[in-house]
Amino acid sequence: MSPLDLLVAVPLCCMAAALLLGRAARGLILLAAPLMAGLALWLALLPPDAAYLVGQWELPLGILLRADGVARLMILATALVIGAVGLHALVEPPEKPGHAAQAETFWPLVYLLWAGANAGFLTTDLFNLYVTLEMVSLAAVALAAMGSLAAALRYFMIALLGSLAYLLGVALIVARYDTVDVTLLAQLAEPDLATLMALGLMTAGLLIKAALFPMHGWLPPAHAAAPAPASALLSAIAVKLGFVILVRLWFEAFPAITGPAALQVLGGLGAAAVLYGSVQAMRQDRLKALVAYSTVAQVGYLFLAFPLVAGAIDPGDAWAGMTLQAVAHMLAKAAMFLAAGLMLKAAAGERIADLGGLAQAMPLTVTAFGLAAVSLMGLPPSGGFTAKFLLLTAAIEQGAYLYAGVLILGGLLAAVYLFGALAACFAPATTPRTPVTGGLRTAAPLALAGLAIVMGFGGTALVELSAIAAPWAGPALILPEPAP
Amino acid sequence: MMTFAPLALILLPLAAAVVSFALPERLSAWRNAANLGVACVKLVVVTYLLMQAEAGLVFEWRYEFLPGHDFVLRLDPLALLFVTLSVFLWLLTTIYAIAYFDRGPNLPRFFGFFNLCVLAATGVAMSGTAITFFLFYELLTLATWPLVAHKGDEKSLRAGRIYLTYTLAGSVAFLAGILWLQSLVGPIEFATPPDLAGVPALTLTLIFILCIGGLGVKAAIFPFHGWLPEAMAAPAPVSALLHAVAVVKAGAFGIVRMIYDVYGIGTVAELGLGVPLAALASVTILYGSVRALMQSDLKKRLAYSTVSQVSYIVLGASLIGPFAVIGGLVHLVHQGIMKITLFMCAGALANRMGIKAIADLDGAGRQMPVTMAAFSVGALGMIGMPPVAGFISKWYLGIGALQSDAAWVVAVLAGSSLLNAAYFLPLLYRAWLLPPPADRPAIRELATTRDRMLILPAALTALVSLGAGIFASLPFSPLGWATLIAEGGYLR
Amino acid sequence: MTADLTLLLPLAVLWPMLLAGLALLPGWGPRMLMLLPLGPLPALAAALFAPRDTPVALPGVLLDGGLDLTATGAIFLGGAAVLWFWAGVYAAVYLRRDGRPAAFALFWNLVLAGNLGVFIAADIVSFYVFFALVSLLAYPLVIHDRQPASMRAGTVYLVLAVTGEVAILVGLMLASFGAGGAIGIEAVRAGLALPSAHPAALPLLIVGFGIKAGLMPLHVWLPVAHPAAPVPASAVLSGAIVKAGIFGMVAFLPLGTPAAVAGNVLTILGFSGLFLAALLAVGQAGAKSVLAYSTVSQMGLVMGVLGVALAAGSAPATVLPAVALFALHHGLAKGALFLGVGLAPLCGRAWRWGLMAVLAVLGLSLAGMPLLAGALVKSAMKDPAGALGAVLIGLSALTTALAMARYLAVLPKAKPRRRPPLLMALPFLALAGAALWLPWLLYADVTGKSPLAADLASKLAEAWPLGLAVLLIAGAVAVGLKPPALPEGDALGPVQRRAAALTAAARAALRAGSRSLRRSRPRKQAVIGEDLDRIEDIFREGAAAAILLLAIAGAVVAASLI
Amino acid sequence: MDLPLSDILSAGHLYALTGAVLVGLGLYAFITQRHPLRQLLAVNVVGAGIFLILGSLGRGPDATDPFPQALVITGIVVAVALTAFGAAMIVRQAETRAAAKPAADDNARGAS
Repeated sequence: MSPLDLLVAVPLCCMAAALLLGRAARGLILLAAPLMAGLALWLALLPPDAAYLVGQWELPLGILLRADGVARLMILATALVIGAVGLHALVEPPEKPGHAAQAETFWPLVYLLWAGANAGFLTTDLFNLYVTLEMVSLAAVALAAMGSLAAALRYFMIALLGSLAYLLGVALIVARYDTVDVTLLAQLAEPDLATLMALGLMTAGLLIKAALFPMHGWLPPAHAAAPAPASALLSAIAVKLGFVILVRLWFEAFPAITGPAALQVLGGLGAAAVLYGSVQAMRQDRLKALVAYSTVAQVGYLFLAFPLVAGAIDPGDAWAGMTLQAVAHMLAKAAMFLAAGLMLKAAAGERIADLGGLAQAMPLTVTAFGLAAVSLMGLPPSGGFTAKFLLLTAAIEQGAYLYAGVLILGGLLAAVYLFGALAACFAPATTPRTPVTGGLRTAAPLALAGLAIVMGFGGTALVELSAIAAPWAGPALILPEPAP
Repeated sequence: MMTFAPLALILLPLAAAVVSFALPERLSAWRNAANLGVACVKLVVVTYLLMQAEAGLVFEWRYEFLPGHDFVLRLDPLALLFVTLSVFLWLLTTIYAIAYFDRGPNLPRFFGFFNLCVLAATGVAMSGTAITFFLFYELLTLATWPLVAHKGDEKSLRAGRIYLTYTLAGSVAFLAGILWLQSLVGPIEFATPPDLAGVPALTLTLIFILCIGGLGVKAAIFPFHGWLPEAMAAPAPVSALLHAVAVVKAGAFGIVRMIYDVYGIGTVAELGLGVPLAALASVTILYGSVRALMQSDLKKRLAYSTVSQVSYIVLGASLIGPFAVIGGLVHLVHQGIMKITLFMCAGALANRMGIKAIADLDGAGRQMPVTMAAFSVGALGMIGMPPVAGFISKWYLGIGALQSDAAWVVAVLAGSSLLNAAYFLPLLYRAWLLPPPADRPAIRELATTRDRMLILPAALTALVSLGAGIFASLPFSPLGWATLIAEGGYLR
Repeated sequence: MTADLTLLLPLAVLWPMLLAGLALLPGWGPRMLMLLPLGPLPALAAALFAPRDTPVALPGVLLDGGLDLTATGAIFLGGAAVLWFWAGVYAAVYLRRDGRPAAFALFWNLVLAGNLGVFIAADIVSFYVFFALVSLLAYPLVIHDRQPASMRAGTVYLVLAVTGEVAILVGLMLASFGAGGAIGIEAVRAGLALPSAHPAALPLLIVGFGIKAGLMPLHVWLPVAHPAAPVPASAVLSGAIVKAGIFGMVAFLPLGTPAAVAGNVLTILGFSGLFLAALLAVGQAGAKSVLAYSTVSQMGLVMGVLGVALAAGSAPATVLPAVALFALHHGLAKGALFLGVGLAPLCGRAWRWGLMAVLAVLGLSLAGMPLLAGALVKSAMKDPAGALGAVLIGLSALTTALAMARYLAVLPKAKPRRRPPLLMALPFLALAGAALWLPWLLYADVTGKSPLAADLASKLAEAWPLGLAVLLIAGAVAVGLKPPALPEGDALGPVQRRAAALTAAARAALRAGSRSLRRSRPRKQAVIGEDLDRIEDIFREGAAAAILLLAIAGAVVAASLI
Repeated sequence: MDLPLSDILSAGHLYALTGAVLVGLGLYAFITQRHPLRQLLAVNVVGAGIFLILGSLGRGPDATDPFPQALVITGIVVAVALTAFGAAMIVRQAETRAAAKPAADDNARGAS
């Protein structure tokens, strides 16, 4: 037994149990959340070279699970996010009025998402990654369908397209190298047309999953319409898997054949996403749509980091910045969606202008929203700041002033739209508000947002964690000493 | 234990903030007690530290928050100057705020953010590295925003928006500047200024412009001053705090750090950056005064006066001469004490008698003599009339300007004094010499405890600003301390 | 013993401040009004007994300030103390039914402290503090009765006082810097004499002190402000407070080193003030205005002499004693004359004649009637005034006499059967006596010459302008000639009107300018917004996703091939 | 590049080429068709093409490589599951539309 396989097995078991138990499955989260959090923590504290071979098959056929820094951080964050969201959903079931059955379908999907995400973070096998990608997509589409069927369907179609593009790429890789293991590919890869086409197809497909501009079209309707806990999971976790697989592809499998120009394509799209997402977010008058577009912008930072990581002499800082941006966004965005859900429940309507009086009626929830906003804007002290700080430092050191400018401008634009929403909470109420607060409801977003802030204080530890078994530090699985 | 002293100064207001947020409104007495208690404890700690610092001890606490980037809290004499000022004024503002709001809505929130502001201002003062400075500087922005928007009406929200727009833009410019510099010379510690020898002059100039531009937003340097008069929509204790201590001072303080502890006066002089900055500060001084003259709202007039006065600090710092830097530093304190007096008085007038416009001031002196007396002292100090403290600042700035071969600055000071007189003296004239309107009810100024809590802090700061002027050359006077700082660090 | 007596100096300024503080106590106003005469007593003691040229350091105060009593300063201090004392006695009676006793007592004592402090400050910062005190806080005294005319006068006073303050401040800064950062008055004055001194320092100081002392084109506030105040306040304003400006010049003009330009300008302005102001006095309708112009005239004389000495580089010792003596006489006499204005309505019948007689003697003394103290001090002034100056001083007897005659002519009419109260008459007589006696007493001490040195005949011969004046006055009375009616503050009215028009124009321009700036541009946001919506709709289509997918895959491949 | 057609076919390239054609056709249909059901079918055609390509890879000259085969089987399972899921959603959507005729939730901006 090892935490690596337990982290996948436990959620799968929970999913099965939830399917069987039906309505009674809600309580399961009380067990699963601490258990998974403990496992994730265990994983984080494992020695650097931890790996696990499922079913004792040798490498080309067996399933290797291994935990590098990125995986550890992402899994820990996933456990925290799903745990908190789950506890929140326990008292605030994600259902539309009159759709009581929805709450039943919610729980198995959560566990499916959890298992898929964890497996995806841990595995380095391109085909297994495809499977996990589909697990996550399936769960995500179903979660989105809890809000708007039409949006979910659109999401489904586009996501399916992405999956197939990825699969086609995998097929080409198999044809060319007869292996799908990332570590083996790193040694074999050659910059021929087949490999490049495979890389291009996989990248494009994954960008759909990661909702990078201009392939983000499915995200805002789906995320904005879903019930708050579902939105939180979608924005926090579902899009991150695509990102992590891209990291595996570009920095672990094919670092030798990805030229600077190709990296600039991703970086450029990332920069465009930051600006475009921010501008669109500024234009929204509904709170959840705003938060959803904020995700579009935040995803941009992740890809903006690609050329910075590749271009750095010592990529540790940029790498950590990229990873921490993903983690900080997970925590903050989940917190923000949960808080927004509570706020909209108390407000007169779903528009930002309807939020008046909430700062007075439910200060803690608004605080959670505000703290999450601080992290998303990249204001200190917060995980978002630490990440942006590292990226900005890298950008300036490399003379990448365009990216530096986008990083700065993106933060400002985020401030514009997020503070706009916050300010609306301070406006006087047009009608008396009945606050939706208390207990886990409010505690969950507050805890997540608090964690996003606390991340700002533990920068050194997080940077060291992110560097475990990082591809730039040496050959994979032959692991360096942790940084002093 | 003593290395934790700087940390304690950060944690104490944090504790007060948590208590303020957590306690419900019906326990407001406990909240008030906690706020006052923490403020008093801080005052004691700072007094103790002052005595230690006089003996030459420097306290430092550091923590590596990112690899290669230390979070450093360092209590050098310059930090102590600002810390002492903020701690002292905060105690008074807390008393004042408790009386001012009495039983208003949203007070847990107010006092919570209020304490976060203390935290941030103290942190700004104690920052030992550029990044630490930025952290607290940004925190200050965030913590003051809810205070500016506190009332929640359209005007306040607008003010909050404008405030954020300006200050966030400023802080990213500052961040870009310091990161750029760090990418060239490594982490910047104020205690050990970086070696800039290998950096091209043009780059240094650009970085300087970025940083000063960023800091200048908070210091309300023309043309970045637009947020400050708007922020007048905030309640009086906040205005007092924004204008006298926390925000504008943080900007000015940062500029002093930039010039003296990052670039060093040698480099600044070499690059020829001092004179343009001084010119900009001079423009601000005159522009702010002229605009103040055109205002008809009392707080707005005070706000433009702040725009003008804060630039004295920048002026002093940018002139790069022993007397000028003393003048700038001492004005940091003097302006704080005098301006907080003015704002607390303005708030008391509005609170007790509903006086907001200048035209309503008629006869206020007869009805609230103590308040108006304090106001008068503050106003005369702003004009630079001796023996109020403002005179000492102007004196040092003037001599400093002459030492730096910038006699034109003296003309600026003179013009500013005249303009100050032109916009303050009519206020005093109205308050003392014109009869109050017939329909204003008579009040007893110091009838209840609440009234006394509202008015006596201002009276005390007025006395302090008199004392700081009259006893300027005592060792622990602001001037004495500023001289100590200058001699210890900047006149080498 | 000496150590104790030096403490009289700080006491001289602290004591009135303490009294001022007591006036703030609720209900103590009338009481403190009664105690006004107590204020200057320590200063008087200091002037008499404190050791000369023994600085008292006040560590920690201001910029480590100090106090010092020079021989010249002692005369100024003593004269001011006497004047303030008797004016205080007078005020206690004159204002006993006043509505604002506390305010009067407060500012009276504060101005007193400032006025005395100016004479004993040892460093420029203390000096400036005291000067500002006396200068700015005299404003409440000017406007004490709150009449519209007083308020207008007060405004004019304040504007010029503040301007003067700023000029002095800048001048002192420049001077102190020129003296290597020294703040001692002696050192600063020495610094002003150096060739390296900033060229603007001396002119600024002259302008600043000149405003206070009524130097001719800057005198406009004086004839409006002095008459506006209550009688005792007018007396100290004209008698003592104006001397602060004179003392400023005494303290800071670098006598002993020729300064041609500044000296000549000061000479010209001073002497033209001497004559012009006296002639303007003749055209005044109010007794106090006449006296105020007379003050301008007399101070013009002092400044003219100082200017001559400055230009010539005369040693301070040859100039300052004479100036001090002149100031002493003028202060006391002018004080008595002002008090006389207040007494006049109260003196019926015989009292009237007595009053007129004393006033006439005082007037003649001011004009330089031989054997009177005024002639004595004028003769002392002729030495440093140079040849031309001496002639001008002699001629000034004519204009002064005319002004004094005018004063007597416009003195308020007495109400019948009124007797002046003792405590108002006594100060008047005491001041008159002191004015006529003290110069004689001090002449030898101060100038080192016997007051009776020159022979009587030559003095009488020099008095011909006075005789001419008498003839002119007699003639004018005989033919019923009336002087022209001139407004108080001569050039002030037109200047004020111009300034008001300019201000209004500037305001209008600014307002128009800001309005045009605020005019908003047409908003394009909505149009751009629609475009953004359309773009977003495209991205949401599956078809677009497919095409973009191919495009991005192609882009990655292409970019990798580069 | 003058490979005779037989060579291409014998090397198993026929399957791969057919797969490629299928992928192209599917993509074309996906882009041109708007109805979700048709899009779902189009995606399935693409999927079939990819599986054909993958399957053809296992065909060696003498032995069959099990690895691509394993991938194809897994892939087909996943594809079937997803297709079923998609079809279920389309049906559900049609039902909802039928139930609430005028409430067309598809044309609303943003979320629905």
